[in-house]
Amino acid sequence: MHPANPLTFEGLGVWIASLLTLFIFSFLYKDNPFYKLAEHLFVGISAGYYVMQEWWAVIYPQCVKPVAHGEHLLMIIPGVLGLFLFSRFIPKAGWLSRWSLAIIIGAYAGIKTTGFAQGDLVAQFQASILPLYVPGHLGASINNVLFLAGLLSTLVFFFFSTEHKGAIKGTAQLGVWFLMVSFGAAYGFTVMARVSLLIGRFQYLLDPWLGVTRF
Amino acid sequence: MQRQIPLILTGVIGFVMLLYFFVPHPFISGPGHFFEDAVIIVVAFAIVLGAANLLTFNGEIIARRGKDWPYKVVLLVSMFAMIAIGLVEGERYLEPETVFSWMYNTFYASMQATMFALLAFFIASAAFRAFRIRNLEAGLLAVAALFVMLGRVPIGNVISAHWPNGIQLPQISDWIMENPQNSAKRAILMGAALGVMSTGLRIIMGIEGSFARSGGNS
Amino acid sequence: MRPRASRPSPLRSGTTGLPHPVPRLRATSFAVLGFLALVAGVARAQTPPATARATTTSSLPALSAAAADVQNDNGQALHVQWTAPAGVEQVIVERGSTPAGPFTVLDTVSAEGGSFDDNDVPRGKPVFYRLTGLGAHGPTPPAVIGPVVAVAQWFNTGRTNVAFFSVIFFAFVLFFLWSSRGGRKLFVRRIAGIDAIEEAVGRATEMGRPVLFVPGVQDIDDIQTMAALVILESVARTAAQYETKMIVPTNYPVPFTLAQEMVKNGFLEAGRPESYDPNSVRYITSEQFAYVAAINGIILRDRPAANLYLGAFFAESLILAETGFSTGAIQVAGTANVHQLPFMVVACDYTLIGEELYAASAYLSREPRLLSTLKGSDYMKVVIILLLLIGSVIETSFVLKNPPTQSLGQVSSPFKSWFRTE
Amino acid sequence: MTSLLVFLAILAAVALVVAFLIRIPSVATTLARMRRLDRRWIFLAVWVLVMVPLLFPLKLPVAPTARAMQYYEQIDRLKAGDIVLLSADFDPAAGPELVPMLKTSIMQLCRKKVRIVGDCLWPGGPPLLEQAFSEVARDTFHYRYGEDYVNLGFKEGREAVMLAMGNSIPGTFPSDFRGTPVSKLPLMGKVTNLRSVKLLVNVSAGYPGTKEWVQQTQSRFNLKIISGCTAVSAPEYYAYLQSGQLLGLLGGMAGAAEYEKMAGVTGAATKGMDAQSSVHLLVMLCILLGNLAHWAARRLGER
Repeated sequence: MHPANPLTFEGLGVWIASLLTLFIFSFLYKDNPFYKLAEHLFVGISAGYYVMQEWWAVIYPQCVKPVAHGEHLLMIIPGVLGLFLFSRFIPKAGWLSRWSLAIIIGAYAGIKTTGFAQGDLVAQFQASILPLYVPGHLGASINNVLFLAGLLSTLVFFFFSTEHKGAIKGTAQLGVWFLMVSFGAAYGFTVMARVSLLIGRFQYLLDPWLGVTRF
Repeated sequence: MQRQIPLILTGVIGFVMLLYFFVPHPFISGPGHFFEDAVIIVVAFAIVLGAANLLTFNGEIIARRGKDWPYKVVLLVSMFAMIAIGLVEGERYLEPETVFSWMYNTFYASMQATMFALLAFFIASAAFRAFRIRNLEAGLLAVAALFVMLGRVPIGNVISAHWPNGIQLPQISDWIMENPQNSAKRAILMGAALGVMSTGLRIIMGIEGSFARSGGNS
Repeated sequence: MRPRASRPSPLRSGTTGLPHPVPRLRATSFAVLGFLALVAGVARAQTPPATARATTTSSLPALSAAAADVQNDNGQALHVQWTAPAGVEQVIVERGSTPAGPFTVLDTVSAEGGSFDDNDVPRGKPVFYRLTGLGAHGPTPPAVIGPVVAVAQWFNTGRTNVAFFSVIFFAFVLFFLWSSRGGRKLFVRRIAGIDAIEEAVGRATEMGRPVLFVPGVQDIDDIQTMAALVILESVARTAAQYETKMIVPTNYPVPFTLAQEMVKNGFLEAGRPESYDPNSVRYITSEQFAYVAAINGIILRDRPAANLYLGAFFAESLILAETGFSTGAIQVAGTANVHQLPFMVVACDYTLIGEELYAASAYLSREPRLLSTLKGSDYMKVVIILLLLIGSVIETSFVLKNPPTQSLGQVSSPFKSWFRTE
Repeated sequence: MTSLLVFLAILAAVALVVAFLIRIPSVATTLARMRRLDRRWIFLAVWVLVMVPLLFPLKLPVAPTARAMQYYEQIDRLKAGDIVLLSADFDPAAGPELVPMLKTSIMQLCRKKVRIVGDCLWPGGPPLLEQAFSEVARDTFHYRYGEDYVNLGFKEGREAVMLAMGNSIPGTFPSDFRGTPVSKLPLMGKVTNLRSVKLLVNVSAGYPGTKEWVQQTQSRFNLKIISGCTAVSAPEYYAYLQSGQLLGLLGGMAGAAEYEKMAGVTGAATKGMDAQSSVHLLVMLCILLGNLAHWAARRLGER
C-alpha cells in the first residue's frame, strides 16, 4: 500500500482529482453541494481549457503569427470573420456575425454533403451488391441473402409515400425485426462502454491514489 | 440587405465546396483550399465565443444574485484561472511539467471521466426498472442484447469454450454484429446520408433559412 | 461538458448557441444541375494525356522509362514509371526544364517499386526526367525522358458515380419542392407515432396532469430540433383543445423563442389564445447534466402524465426515460440519433425510429421543405432498391460464370465496379 | 457438446421453476413489490461488482475476434521506416477504453520500427497522446522526437482538417505540439500529405472520428484505415468493415483487451475485463428480474 504523497506536486494533483471523483459519485446518493461545486468547477476549467487550445493550436500559429511575419496574408480574412462573431455583444452590430456564419454553414454544407454522398451512400450501396449464390460457399450465400433481405426490408420500413398495406406491410414488419436486432446489439455495446468508464475510474482510485494494486 | 448578402455568400461557399469534390482544376480547388484553411480558424473563434456566452450568461446570474450564484462565481474564476495560466506559460503550455498540464490532469481529465462513469450506474438501474419486454420487437431486442453482452466478455468465452465450433457465444455475437445488425444499420446510414445531402442542398440554394430566423414563422 | 452516447463532440456547452439568421432567398435558385452537366461535357473534350517514350543515349542497358500526367488532379503531378534491368537496386530521379538542361535531384527511391510520383510539377510547362540506376556494378547511364506536361482536369472521372447519385437525388428533391410550393397535394402516410402522441395527451387530460415536451438537447442547427418544434405546435393544438397544461423545457436561446412561438400558435389555432400560459415554455441551461437534472426535478415534482421526448438526444435519454417510467407516465420518444433508440424502445410506450421523426413533422406541418426532403428520399430509396436488385442478379450471374478461386469478394462484376469510389 | 446440453438444461430448469413460483400469490406479491426497490441498492451492487474483481482478479481468458486480428495484422504488415499517421481523436471521457489501445498500438508500431506522426482532432486529446508517446515510444523504445515520432497536437475544424491534411500535412500543422515549426523536424520533411502515409491508425471516440476519416479521406486519398473506437460507436463501423473502407476494428475495452492479448501484454484493459464480465451478468440479471417483477404485478392485476 503506497498511496500518492499529497505533499508532492504530482501527488497533490492525484489527491484533489480523487476527492473530486468522490464528490461527483456522491450525486448517486443524492444531489448535494459537493456535486454542484465539482460540476461548476468542471464547466469552468473545461471552458478555459478549450479557449487556450483554440488560441495556441489554431488562432495563434495559423492566423496571428504568420500574419505578424507577413506570410499567408490571406489568413487575415478568417481572422476578421472570427472577430465578427463577437459583434453579437455590440448592440445593432449583430448582423456582422452573419458573415462568419456564412463561411461556417456554407463550407460544412459542401464538405458534409460530398462526404456523406461518397462514404455513406455510394460506397455503402456498392458494398451491398452481393452474389446471392456462390458455389462452394454455402454459408456466405445464406448470409448474403439474409443481408439483402434485411437491407431491403429496412429501406421499405423507412418508406412514407404509400400506406403500409399487404406485401409492403409484411416487408416493413421484417424490417422492424432487423432494426430491433441492431438496437439490441447497440444496447449491449453501450452497456459495455459505460461499464468500462466506471472501471477506469476505480482503477484510478485504486492505483495512482491508494496504490493498492498496479494497473 | 444585411441578410441577403450573407445568404448568397453561404450558397456560393457551399457550392464551391460541393464542386471542389468533383473538379480538381485549380479554378475550383484553389478557393476550395482557401475555404478549408479559413473555416478552421473561424470555427476556433466560435469555440472562444462559447466561453464568452458562458461569461455573459453566468455573469448576469451573479449580478442579480440568482440561484446558485456562488457556484457560478467558482465557474468563472476557474475559467479565467485556466486562461491566465495558459497565456503565461506560452506555446509550451501542454508540456508534462507545466501547471496547465497539472490542472488538466487534476480537474479536466478526472471530472470529465467521472461524469461519464455515472452512466454505468444509471444503465444498471434502468435495466432493472425500465427495460420492459412488452412485445415481440422488445423481445428481439432483449435477445440480441443478451447474446452480444455475453459474447463480448470473457465469461461468455468460458461458458461456451467447449461448445461445437460455430455456435460459441463470441461467434454468435460476432455473427449478429456482422449480419442482421449490419444490414439494418446500412439502411439507416443511407437514409441519414440522404437527409444530410438534402439539408446541404437547401443551404447551398439559400432556402434553408426561414425556419432558423429567430422569431420567424414557418 | 456534453457526454454523448456515441458522438461526444468537443463543441459544447453553449458554444453552438449561434443564432441562424439566414433568411429565405426568394429570387434565385442556382442551376446546380445545369452546371454539373456542363462540367461533365467539358471533361470529354480534354486533350489526351501526353506520354513520352524514353530515348536512351548509351550502350549499357539503361532504364526503359515513361512519364505521364496523373489523371483527375489539379495539374501538378506526373507519374514516372520504369523497368530496371537486373542488379539495379536504386534509381535517382532528377527533373529539368530542357533535355540537356540543369537537372535537380528529386529523390532516390528503391528500383523494384517501379514508379515515382512527382507531386509539385510546374503546371502546364513541359519538363524532362533523367533516371540513373544504381546497382552492384556502378551507375547505369542516365535515361532522359520527356517532354511531358502536367494538365489539370475539369472533372474527376473517378467520381462520376457520386455525381450520378447526387444529380438524381437533387432532381427529386427540387421537383417535389417546386410541386409542393405549387400547392400540389403530396401524400405522406400517417405515422403510428402521431396517434401515440395524441393518445398520450388524451391520457394526461383524463388524469388532469400536465404534458411534458422535451424538444431534444441540441441547438437549432440540428435538423431534429426543428422537426421536434414542428410537432410541438400540433401537440400544443391538441392540448389547447383538451385544456391541458403543458411544460416545455429548452436549453438554447433560439429553440426557446421558437418553442414559445409554436405553443402560442397551437393555442391560437385551437381557438383558445387566452388559456396560453407564457411560462409553460422555460429556458433552463445549456450545460447537459444540469439540464437533465432539472427535467428530472420537473418529472418528479409536477408528475406529468405524458412525457414526450422528441429531437436530438444523447446519453441523457436513458436517465429521462427511467425517471419518467418510475412515475408511471405514458412516454413517447423519437430521435434520429440511432445510438439512443435502444434505450427509448425499451423504456417508452412508443418510439419514432430515425426518419419517422422527420416524417411525423412533415405530415403534421405540410411544410414544403420537409415534404420535399421526405418525398425525395422516398423516391431515391426506390431507385436504390431497384439498383440493388438488378445489381444482385448481375453479380450472382457473374460469380456463377467465373467462381472466385481464392477468397470471396475479390472478383466483382463490371456493374459493381462502376460504383467503386475513388 | 455436453457443456452446451448442460447449459440448455439449466436454462430450461430455471424457466420452469420461475413459471411455477410466479403462480404462488405470496411469491408474486414480493416480486411485484421489488419494482419499488430503491435504485441505490442497484448502484451499490454495481459498485461492489466492479471493485471486487479489480482487487481479486479472476483472470478469465479473452477470445480475440476476427476484426481485432485484422487490426493487428495491418500493423504487422508494415516495414521498418514506413510512416504511419496516428490520429488520437478522443478525450479523457473515453480514456479507459481508448488509452490502452493507444499504448498497445504505439508499442506494436515501435516493435516494427515504424515512424509515427501523431495528431488530435479533439481538444482534450494532446496530453493523453503525449503521455502515451513518452511512456511507450520515448522511454521504452528510445524513439527520438522529431526523427522517429512527432506529436502535431490539436487542430480545430473537424472534417476540414482531414481534407486539408489530404492536400498537405505540414501546411495544416505549421507547428507541432510544443510550437516548434514543422520545418525543424526531419521526419516531417518526408511527410507531404495523406498519400505519403502507409496507414492511418485512428483511435476514435465519436465525432469527429473514424466515420469522418472514412467519408473524407479513405477513397479520395486511397488511405488504408484501421480504427480503435469506443464500444458505443463500434456497431456503426461494422458497415465500413464489410465494405472494405475500414481494414480492422477494436471495439471498446473488450477490443483493447483482445489486442493486448495478441500483443502479449496484460494492460489496464485486460485487468478490467473481469469486472466487465461481472457487471454484464448483473445487467442481464436486472433485465430478467425487472421483467419478472412486471409480469408478477400484471398477474396480480396491478398496472
